Amino acid sequence: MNDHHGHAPTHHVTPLPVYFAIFFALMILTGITVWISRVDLGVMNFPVAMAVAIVKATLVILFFMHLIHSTRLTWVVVLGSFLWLGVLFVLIFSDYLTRAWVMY
Amino acid sequence: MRSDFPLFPEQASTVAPYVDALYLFLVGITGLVSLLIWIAVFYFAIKYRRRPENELAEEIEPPQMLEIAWTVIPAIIFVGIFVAGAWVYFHINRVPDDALDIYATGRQWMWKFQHPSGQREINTLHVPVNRPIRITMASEDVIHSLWFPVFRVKADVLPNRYRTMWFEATKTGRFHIFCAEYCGTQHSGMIGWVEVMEPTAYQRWLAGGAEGSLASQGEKLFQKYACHTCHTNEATGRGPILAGLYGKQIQLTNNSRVLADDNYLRESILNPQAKIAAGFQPIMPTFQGQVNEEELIKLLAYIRSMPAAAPVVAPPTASAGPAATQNKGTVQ
Amino acid sequence: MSERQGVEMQNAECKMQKEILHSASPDVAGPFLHFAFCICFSAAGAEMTAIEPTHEDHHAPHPFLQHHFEDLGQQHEASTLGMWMFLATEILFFGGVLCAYFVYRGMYHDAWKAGSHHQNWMIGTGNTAVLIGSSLTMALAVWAAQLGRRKLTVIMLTLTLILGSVFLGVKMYEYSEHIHEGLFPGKHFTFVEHNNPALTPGVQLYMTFYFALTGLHALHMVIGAGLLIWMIWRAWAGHFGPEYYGPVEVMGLYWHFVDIVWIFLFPLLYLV
Amino acid sequence: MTPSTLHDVRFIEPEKTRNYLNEDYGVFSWLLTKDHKRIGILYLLSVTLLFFVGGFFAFMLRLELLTPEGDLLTSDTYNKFFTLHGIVMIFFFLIPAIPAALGNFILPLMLGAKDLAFPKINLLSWYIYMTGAIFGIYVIVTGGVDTGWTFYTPFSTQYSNTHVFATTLGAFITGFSSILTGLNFIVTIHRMRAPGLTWFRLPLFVWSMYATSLVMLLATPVLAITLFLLMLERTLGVGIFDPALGGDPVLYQHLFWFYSHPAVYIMILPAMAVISECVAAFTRKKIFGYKFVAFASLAIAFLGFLVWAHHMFVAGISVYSAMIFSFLTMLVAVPSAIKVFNWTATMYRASVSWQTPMLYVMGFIGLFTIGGVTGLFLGAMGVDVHVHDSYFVVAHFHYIMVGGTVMGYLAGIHYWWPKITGRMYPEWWARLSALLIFVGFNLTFFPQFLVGYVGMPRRYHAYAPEFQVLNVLSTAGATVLAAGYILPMFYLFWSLWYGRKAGSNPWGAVGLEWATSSPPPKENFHVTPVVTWDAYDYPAFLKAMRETQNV
Ligand code: HEA
Ligand code: HEA
Ligand code: HEC
Ligand code: CUA
Ligand SMILES: [Cu+2]
Repeated sequence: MNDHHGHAPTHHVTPLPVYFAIFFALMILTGITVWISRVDLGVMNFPVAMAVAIVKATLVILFFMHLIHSTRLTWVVVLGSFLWLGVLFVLIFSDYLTRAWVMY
Repeated sequence: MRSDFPLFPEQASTVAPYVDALYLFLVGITGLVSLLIWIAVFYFAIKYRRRPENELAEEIEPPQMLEIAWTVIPAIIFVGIFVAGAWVYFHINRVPDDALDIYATGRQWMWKFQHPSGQREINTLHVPVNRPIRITMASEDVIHSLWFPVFRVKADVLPNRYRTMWFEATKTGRFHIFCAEYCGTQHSGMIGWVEVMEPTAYQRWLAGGAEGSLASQGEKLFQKYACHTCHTNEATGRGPILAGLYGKQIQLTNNSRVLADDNYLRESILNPQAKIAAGFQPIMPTFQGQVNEEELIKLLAYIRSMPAAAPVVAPPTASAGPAATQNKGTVQ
Repeated sequence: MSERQGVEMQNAECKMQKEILHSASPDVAGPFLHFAFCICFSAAGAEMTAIEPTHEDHHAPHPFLQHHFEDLGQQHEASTLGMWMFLATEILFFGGVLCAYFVYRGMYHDAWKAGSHHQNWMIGTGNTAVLIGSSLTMALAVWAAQLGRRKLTVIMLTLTLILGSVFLGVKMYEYSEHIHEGLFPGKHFTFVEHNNPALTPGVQLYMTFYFALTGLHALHMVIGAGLLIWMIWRAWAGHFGPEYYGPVEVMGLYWHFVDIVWIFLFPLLYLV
Repeated sequence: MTPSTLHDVRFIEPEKTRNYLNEDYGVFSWLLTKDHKRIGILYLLSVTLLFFVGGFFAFMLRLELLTPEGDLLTSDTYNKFFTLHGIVMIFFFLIPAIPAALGNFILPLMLGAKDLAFPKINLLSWYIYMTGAIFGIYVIVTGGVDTGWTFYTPFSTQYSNTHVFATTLGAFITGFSSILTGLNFIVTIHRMRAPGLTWFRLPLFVWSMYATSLVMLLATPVLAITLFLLMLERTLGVGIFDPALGGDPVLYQHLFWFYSHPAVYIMILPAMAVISECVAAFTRKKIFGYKFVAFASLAIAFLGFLVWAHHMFVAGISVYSAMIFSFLTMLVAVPSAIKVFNWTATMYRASVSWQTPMLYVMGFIGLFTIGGVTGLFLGAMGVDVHVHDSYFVVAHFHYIMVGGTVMGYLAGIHYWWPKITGRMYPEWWARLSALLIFVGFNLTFFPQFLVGYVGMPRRYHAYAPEFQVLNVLSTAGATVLAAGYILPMFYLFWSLWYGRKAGSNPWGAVGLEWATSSPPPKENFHVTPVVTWDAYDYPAFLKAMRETQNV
């Protein structure tokens, strides 16, 4: 349906404190990544670093990019594109990770 | 123009009947359904052609059941096709345990084959009938693809990596070999013949003038390249003991383990720094550019043939690991 | 030629001039590929940010409403949706290289570690902070534009530009160091040298990915900087207000996205 | 802008003399136009031109293959010709053909919009396309390229000494034009629909274009980055995909097919879009199972992303992974089957007209079915091991791309010709050429299935003598086919001046594009349409038409 007709962009204005809070969160998370990389967690180093990066990206997308106040369609676009990226990764790795399997 | 021309390839291997059966099954089922569709299209197009009395089409409510039926039934048929196809594919990839090893090297634009007994040949391959043959192959330059249409098998031949394929010929005779992956100017000239012979004839052919078995040729190279200076049969050598190495799990310095298969041996010789066996220094020089594909095959044949028995103190590398997986087809 | 046609021709020419004016995009020129990229991206940006003051309009309530839209709401939503869609393609664009990166990281695990030792993680951390800071100022610029605070918008956009340039400057410095050390991929960068533990094939691959990934990222930054200059000009000229701030918002989406890419590149390249 | 009633929107035929063609004159009014209709025509001309360039190469290939020996062309020339044939046909003809030419023209009309959401991006996409095409032409003129359209490494990066860089750059650039087209379509479909035009009132053309655009948007960037890495590797001599330098050539294939398999749906979905429109218009019926067909398009777009490695069953991927891909390949065939069944069922108890577009529709259904089911043969791994890279594959994709998409393209051109130009094409000649194309096509490509299964590899300049008979048939067919393709050039051109005047709705079809004059005015509609009816609502439409005529 035409959900768009007849209104000017009366969009949500995010209050300033939110922006600053997110900024500090991002800075702290950056610190955490760096710190984590200095200590040896064995195989866990990499997943942790990625997890932190994902959290940071999520914060940016939700608040700096206003996804949280956006239409459902925008959510679909964002989640959809990560889903597609997931398809690329998962299916390519389905090859690389099973190549060494022995066949009986 | 020739008057006799084949419309179907000869069946000359154990897997060919399976492939053909699957193919004909597919021709049958899809042909049937397609035929029904064309008949329907033409029948409707003629029966309901536009005439003054049917200017206005009749509106019919599509029955939901019909939609579901022609979604689900094809889906079931398709999954059936998948299962059959996968089954045949498995058959094509699962190398029998008692296969005879032959090595193939592809290069622009010829095929080189090496038999374990040392025979080499170019663009022709002699094999015995009724005996599973495993071909281990690599390319010296670009990707090629070894295709035996009468055996219904084909596999891409990759640079810097060993792959295997197998077949068991069921008919004697002379059949085409094609390169099926585009590889440059003379791609269409990268063809040859496979001669399937009676076992006795094959033995006779083998006896004709070889310079000793692959392994013994490999042993000479092992001396020539001075591998033996480091890889001695004593645990005190600078390099790991290679005897009995093949098919074992190897402990590496970075805490992971790898299976010592052809590809691992290949990498160890050409790019020794990539994976370092635990307990050793990364001092082995690279032989990239010195050892060519064919020599590599000989070296590998030699390493594989080294008896595992001699030293009791196994290298720290080859401690655990299941019984030799040597003859199981690894998925490459 | 009939009189009408003559007038028509004049119109066409006049339009062409306007067209040329409008499509002139403030980019840094560079080698061809770079150039093609810039045209493509910034022109796309230009469209979504809907610059064209209408001339052939019959019912325009607002000077920046394009003739084929019904109203500003529709136009705003179209341009933000367009930018999100564009970012979706960007995700897959970077995703492709990242995928290759991960495959080789799996294959050459040790080399990746060795390679990352060529990076100075402290510089990397500092630069990450700079970029996150620029994201903050960008967000604030959108905020200011939404409230119609012209000066603040200009200031925030300018700050964003400055921080972005600092980031690029530091990157430049890092590149020059690497090139100095002979780590830039090239013909000399061959397999035969692999007995040099600093440059095994794995490390070479790592460096290749380093330059490909950061290079693409920097290219996006350069384009972003071009768009920023233009936004600053528009904000200065007072184009934006609570009614119409789409261009700043869309610019922000782009800028934050580039930031997100870096958020991933930083641990992947510096902190392996 | 007062919304009009159902009545006047659909039957009004304003005797306006001004339309998008005579609104402005001069070269620049075309080269700088932002009117989607004119851009559509720019695309139409350029893709058709490149079709004939690609066709020329095809014709030379067939001539060479008349005899087993490589006598007409040298092997290098032959290799360049099939490469250029593939590249021109795929990147410069088939991918933009229906979406960018017909889609551009028709989509906004169908939506009741004045233009696409981003008219300047639309024009830009044509310029990007032309830039890419110029690289293509440059390559053709300066000596060609011989990697095959798939650019497999390491041949393309280390061994080929032809113009690989310029070609990949051309393909890379064109990629951005399809990204921008896709982006434009999606935003337009979401944001620019006429009042009352809900999702389930959209013509299936729009659904299919939407699905196509999704694929363009999400697959093309991966091709771009892959070609970018390839160019990097070729110029800098690094080893991203080169095994001699530590890279993995199979990874290249993964990334390439991640784009190129979905790309085959970029090629077929728009043809399906045209077919849906034509089936409805020439049977005067609502498409059977409208919603199923609509969702089938989306299902194809999504599932199409999950099957790419079926091109790599013998390339050295893991057996287990191959199984997953084979399974998913079977799933992606289901929505195609749904479409075929529904089109066929639409003809049941219909009022079938035998005009040219409908002939193409019947051709499409027949040939696409053959092409599609042979795709199942290829998806069944056991058979693919044997027929991979043989003429069986060549036959498969020509059945779909030529028998399917090119037929769809021609159907669309004939169907919308009166709307685009305001003139009718000559029916008799059009039917003749449709017949020639159908016969010539089957004669060309059916023998290739046989010769492929017997064992003839593709990309072979010279072949074993026992394959000759089938190849002669194929070459003979190509000659007939060529005649069939050249014919429309003449009669369509002729019709621009001498064709019968069309009127706004010559087929009596439903759809907003028929509710405006032919050719349409510059901003598409004289009054903004308000939609109160479903797509293909023929009964109501025809009843209303009779009433208006009686009044
Ligand atoms: C428009 C282009 C297009 C389309 C739509 C398709 C559609 C399909 N393709 Fe095709 N394909 C190509 C273009 C296309 N292909 C090209 C260009 C290549 C070669 C590339 C190269 O190497 O150069 C190729 C190669 C190719 C391969 C690799 C072959 C090889 O190299 O070894 C495979 C393997 O699975 C495959 C499968 C399929 C399948 C399963 C479909 C399915 O989507 C088809 C689905 C349709 C149907 C199934 C028909 C309708 C169904 C019915 C009427 C139901 C009735 C049937 C039953 C109930 C049994 N294709
Ligand atoms: C849209 C895609 C498309 C289209 C429309 C076509 C159309 C045709 N193709 Fe194409 N083809 C491909 C896509 C396409 N092809 C691809 C992707 C490949 C794989 C490439 C690769 O391996 O890399 C391929 C490969 C391919 C081969 C295999 C080459 C090989 O592997 O060695 C052959 C062989 O017969 C062939 C033939 C034809 C023919 C006869 C037509 C006919 O339908 C064309 C008919 C049109 C004409 C004939 C034009 C008419 C005009 C003229 C004839 C005037 C010309 C002037 C003079 C003769 C002076 N094609
Ligand atoms: C300078 C001494 C030296 C020479 C000469 C040498 N090697 Fe090695 N080789 C080593 C050492 C040390 C290792 C263990 C460290 C490693 O994995 O790189 C090794 C490992 C190997 C391995 C892997 C074994 C395992 O347990 O992981 C193989 C296979 C091998 N060498 C074969 C050869 C062959 C074949 C040659 C001759 C062409 C050769 N080597 C020459 C020192 C040498
Ligand atoms: Cu070797 Cu083709
Ligand atoms: Cu495919």
